[in-house]
Amino acid sequence: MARITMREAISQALWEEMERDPNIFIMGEEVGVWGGTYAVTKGFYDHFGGKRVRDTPIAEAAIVGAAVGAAMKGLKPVAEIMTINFAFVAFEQIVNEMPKFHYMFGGQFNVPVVVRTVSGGGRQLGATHSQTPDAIFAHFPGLVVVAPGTPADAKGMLKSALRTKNPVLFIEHATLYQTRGEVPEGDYVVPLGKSTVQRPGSDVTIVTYSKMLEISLKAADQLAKEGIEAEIVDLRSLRPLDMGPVIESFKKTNRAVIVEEGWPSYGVGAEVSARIYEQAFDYVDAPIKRVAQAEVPLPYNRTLEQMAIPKVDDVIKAVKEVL
Amino acid sequence: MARITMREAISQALWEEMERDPNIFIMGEEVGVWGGTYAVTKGFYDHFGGKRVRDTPIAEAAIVGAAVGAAMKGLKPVAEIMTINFAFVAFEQIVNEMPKFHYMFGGQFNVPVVVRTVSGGGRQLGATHSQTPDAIFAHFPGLVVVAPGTPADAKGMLKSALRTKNPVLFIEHATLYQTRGEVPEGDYVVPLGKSTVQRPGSDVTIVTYSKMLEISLKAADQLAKEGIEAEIVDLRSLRPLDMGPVIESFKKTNRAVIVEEGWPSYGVGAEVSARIYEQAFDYVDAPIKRVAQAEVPLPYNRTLEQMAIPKVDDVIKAVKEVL
Amino acid sequence: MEKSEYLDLYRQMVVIRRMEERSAELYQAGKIGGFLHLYIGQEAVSTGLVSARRADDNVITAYRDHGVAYNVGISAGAIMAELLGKATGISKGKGGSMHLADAEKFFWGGHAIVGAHIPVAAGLALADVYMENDAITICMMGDGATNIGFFHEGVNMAKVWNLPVLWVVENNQYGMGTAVDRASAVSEMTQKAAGYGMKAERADGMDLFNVREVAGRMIEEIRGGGGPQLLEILTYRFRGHSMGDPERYRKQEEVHKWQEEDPIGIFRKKGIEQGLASEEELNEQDDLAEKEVEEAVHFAETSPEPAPEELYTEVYAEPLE
Amino acid sequence: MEKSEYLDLYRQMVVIRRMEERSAELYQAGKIGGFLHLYIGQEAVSTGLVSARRADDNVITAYRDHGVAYNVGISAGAIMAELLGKATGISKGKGGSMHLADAEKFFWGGHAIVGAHIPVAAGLALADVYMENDAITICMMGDGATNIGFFHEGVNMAKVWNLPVLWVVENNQYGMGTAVDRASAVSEMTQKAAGYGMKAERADGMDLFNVREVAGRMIEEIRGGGGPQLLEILTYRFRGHSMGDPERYRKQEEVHKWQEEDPIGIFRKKGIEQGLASEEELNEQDDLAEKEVEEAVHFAETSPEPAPEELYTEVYAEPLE
Ligand SMILES: Cc1ncc(C[n+]2csc(CCOP(=O)(O)OP(=O)(O)O)c2C)c(N)n1
Ligand SMILES: Cc1ncc(C[n+]2csc(CCOP(=O)(O)OP(=O)(O)O)c2C)c(N)n1
Ligand SMILES: [Mg+2]
Ligand SMILES: [Mg+2]
Repeated sequence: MARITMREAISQALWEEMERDPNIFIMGEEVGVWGGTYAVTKGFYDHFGGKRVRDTPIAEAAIVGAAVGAAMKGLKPVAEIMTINFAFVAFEQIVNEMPKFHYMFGGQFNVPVVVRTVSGGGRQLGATHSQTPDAIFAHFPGLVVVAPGTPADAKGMLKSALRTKNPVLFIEHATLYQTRGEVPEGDYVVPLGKSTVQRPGSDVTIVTYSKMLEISLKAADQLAKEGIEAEIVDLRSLRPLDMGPVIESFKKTNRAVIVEEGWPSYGVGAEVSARIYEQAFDYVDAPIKRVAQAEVPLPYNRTLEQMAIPKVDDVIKAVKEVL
Repeated sequence: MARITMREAISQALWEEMERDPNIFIMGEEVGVWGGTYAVTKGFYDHFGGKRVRDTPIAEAAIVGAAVGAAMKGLKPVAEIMTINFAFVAFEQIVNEMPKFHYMFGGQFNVPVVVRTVSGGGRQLGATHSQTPDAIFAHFPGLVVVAPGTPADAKGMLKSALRTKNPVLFIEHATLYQTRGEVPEGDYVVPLGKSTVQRPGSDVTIVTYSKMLEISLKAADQLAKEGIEAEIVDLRSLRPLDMGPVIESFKKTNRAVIVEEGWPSYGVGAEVSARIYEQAFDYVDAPIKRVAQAEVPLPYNRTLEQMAIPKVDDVIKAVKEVL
Repeated sequence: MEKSEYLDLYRQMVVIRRMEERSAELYQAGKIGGFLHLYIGQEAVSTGLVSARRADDNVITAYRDHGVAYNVGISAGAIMAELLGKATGISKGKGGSMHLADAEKFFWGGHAIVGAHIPVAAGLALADVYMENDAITICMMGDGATNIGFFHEGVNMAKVWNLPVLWVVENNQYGMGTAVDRASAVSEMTQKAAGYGMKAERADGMDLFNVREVAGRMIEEIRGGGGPQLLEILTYRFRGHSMGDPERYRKQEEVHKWQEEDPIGIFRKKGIEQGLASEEELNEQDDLAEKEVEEAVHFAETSPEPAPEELYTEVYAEPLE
Repeated sequence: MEKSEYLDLYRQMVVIRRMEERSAELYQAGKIGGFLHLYIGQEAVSTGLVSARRADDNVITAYRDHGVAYNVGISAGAIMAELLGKATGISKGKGGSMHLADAEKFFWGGHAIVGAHIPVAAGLALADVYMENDAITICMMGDGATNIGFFHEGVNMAKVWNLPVLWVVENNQYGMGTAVDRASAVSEMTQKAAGYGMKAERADGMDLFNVREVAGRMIEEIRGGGGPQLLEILTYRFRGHSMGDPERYRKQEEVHKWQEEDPIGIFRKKGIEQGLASEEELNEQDDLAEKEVEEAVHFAETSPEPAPEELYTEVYAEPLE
């Protein structure tokens, strides 16, 4: 198994699947000649050509809309939306077309579009460019919303996304591309809609996903030094939301902290918290805590921005409060 | 006090405020000559003229975007978005402009736009036209999101919205326009961001808002016949979310059911549930229940659609389960 | 035009007219719910247009879709059943009036969000190019839809990629209650094409012959690789935007003036003049159409409601693990 | 042009150039974060344009906003401080490079979502009409921005309502790495105006005199009630799209060719030719500019960081009860 970056893992999954399935093509801003603004599709244009790697106008609604149309006719388009903030510009297409058409037309056709996009703050891009609004997309039935936190999951889940008939919003994280991890070579597939335990532990359950997995793992390491063993459940998918491993862990630890990067109100933590209480009420020993972003638009200034985003210490503090 | 419909109450608030403040103007599709697709602005065009009641092209992004620009220069635009489903087309403007500009430009100017829109299903309009996605808008700090459930609140809160410097998403409900209630005449103002008890009770707390207030009140009436007294807290605002009356009620009843029309996942019930546990953990006697829409795109067929939307019986059943 | 085709197209228009009239009644009777957008007055547009396509050319349109749905070959029964929300409806009763589609007939809907189907149409065309089919895509839209950003993005993309799309603007003079020049910077839809360096033409939507001829010519050019073109079809809806339109925005005289230009009457008259059919033959088609619609209504009314489980099926195209 | 104004405009361009060069250094040194979009090569565009406005004419632009921010009258210090995220920045350190604005100077930003400020500009103009001011609105955008739906909606609305807007497309040949004709159906931005029945002109963005003259004329016509117009300004960015652009999409020769058309050099040369200033006088302006920028950098570097509480202020414009 090679130790590669998240960028390489995503790139590899895309490349291998494009080699396998001639119906897969990529469209988006700067995916071709530029090689992708996060360099994920570097080399793709030269290898696969302009037919399968299509630079588009700056027109997010058309990028996703056209992908929907192509998918209806049987192709497998990967629509790249440079960041999730620009997904707002294609919101109609993502939440009102991708997840609706199969149902609304009585199952006559599928819309197997994969929208790849990039979430997360912390790069001093200001209020409009720094959001982690993953939860709002997961509000819509019919859509599959995933956000892997490790290179292996990124590869395996992107492969699944590229093979399913369902529409998928595949959320990467802007500051995880350099993160390294062991990634199985070749045909490695991770199912969509399955949470998993990323670190075993017995004292408290930390539920998290994407970038905050990294933060939570660091927090768990520090906590371990104080003898506190946190079990970390990585949601990986926000819809469908697989509570299985969460509940199983919680029934063991009886305490939970939910860590997400986005705003708490109407966010991921709220849903997970509500479900834990619904599904494991009798196992609750302490109020569940949520760790999330300050409820402000993210500022440009580095210090202020960092204050707003959950950090290792915030997780440690929350864990100690539930113990 | 007159007994008038929700439609009349909203219309009255708009009319009175437009008479008071010459900087208020309305723009939107069919607000003028047609008189508003829900007849809320009937007669406005003739009275206030085309300068203050502006029919627009079908261009939701421009409707809200232009309202933002006009607001930055000191006007008070009311941008009407025919239904909340079309607010997706102006999503960038509503969540990335209205709530961000004041903060992002260091407080240099305000964006006191009121976006009036119409939420809710149950009218056989199919998957793209029947949504109640109120919660996703409330995810964004900087925005005020309100959804009154009675004619009096609609009037009083719209007046507040028309007087605040903050941007407001004012959500009406498609099937409440004919609902009647006592509405104070003249200068009646209800603050934004304040929940309220709409029905006193001691056995269980029902937390709800908008159309589901009507359903919950009916459920409470039936429950009362069986000797169960439900206290109903109407959130009225989703952001800021005022938990005061909810917690106060819950500390008395120790049991809660949250009723919303939209999908449960990442919805209003999740947030309210999480907060009750956070703020009143020691008072919980039974798992809190959520009543919400089936997790499917809404179908056209009347019977199927009605199955999907919460009904009086669903509320009654949930209440009995928490007792 | 061959006689048989003439008669067929005539009958199609009459079927649409009767279907719409019956739908209005069924709506009033509470048997159809939601919004109902009638096509009365515009029959020659979709009938002429679709008659010019090859069977595998894609068609996609907005919510005013009953006519075109019939023209592409969906049976009147499957349409009426959908309007009544029945299991036998073309979208199984889940879509309703605004969401008719038939993938087998290359008809991709029926779309209720104004203009949102325009980029989708670009995608349909892209797929054909990708798969090296020489099918083209016909995307119909209203005049009002040309003002939304989706129009701009879809049309621009199609031109940049030289996609085989015939953009058809059904200019019926109003988007709901808003007259074209109150919402659009230019009142001639053809002028919009100039901003995309795209060829454009105009046809008389009250004259099926004209629609068919112009569309046919454009489709051939597009199929030949000439890139997208825009066709503006002048027409008029004789009824309100949807049921319950107070129609404060136009005068009854205007409506009457247009009603005199009835597309069915014009087609009938021209056909007789050109010796394509006799009065009797056309009356016979009227009867056939009448019968077809009555059977469709009967089929729809006697069809079963969808099973309750249908609420939960087809949310996803394949099971989530 | 008066000599004093000539010298002032010259100095403005040099200040912008130096500011951008210093910003690039500060970015490399890690003192500026986020994205940094330099205006080097395009200085004559905003300098000429803004010199043609009345002080209360609105200006709004995209994220490539340092130049225009300086032209409208924001001090180099307040700009540099914003780039460094300081409390003394024009947006208090909360906005950063892409979000400069100064409401007092009728400069409304600095907007980072491509094209989203275009409808906002229509709203600014609408407000002036509403309040019966005869100010106009100058809305600058990149060539790439003309392909997004917001452009279409904003420009169409402004034309329908006859709003006083000068739409300015800074055609610097690329939107990030995408050449104009790979993204736009038409390669001349002026042609887009045809789709809105709008007057359009072109100016040479390397020649401040030309920009100023054409813009000045258009602004007068617009202020006179003639409705919106579109001005395409041909220009070129000498640096990458933002810091860290691999620039795989263009050849170095192309860049060099354009660099020979340096807008500052051209303005300098023409000024001397026309006897507006001597070499020495211009060198003096160079020194003044240099000094101004160095002071600005010093001011920015020695300015305080925002107080931590600032994270939570200005989320709402007035307290929520
Ligand atoms: C994005 C969006 N905005 C608004 C509406 C409401 N609406 C439905 S039809 C319509 C008018 C469309 O006019 P036009 O495109 O001319 O088509 P016509 O009805 O005349 O066939 C409007 C505004 C919608 N469905 N979608
Ligand atoms: C809606 C949206 N999509 C994508 C981006 C990413 N992006 C930033 S600048 C840019 C290119 C814009 O090109 P152009 O309008 O020509 O302006 P220029 O950079 O050349 O000044 C892109 C694609 C964005 N900021 N907003
Ligand atoms: Mg129309
Ligand atoms: Mg450019």
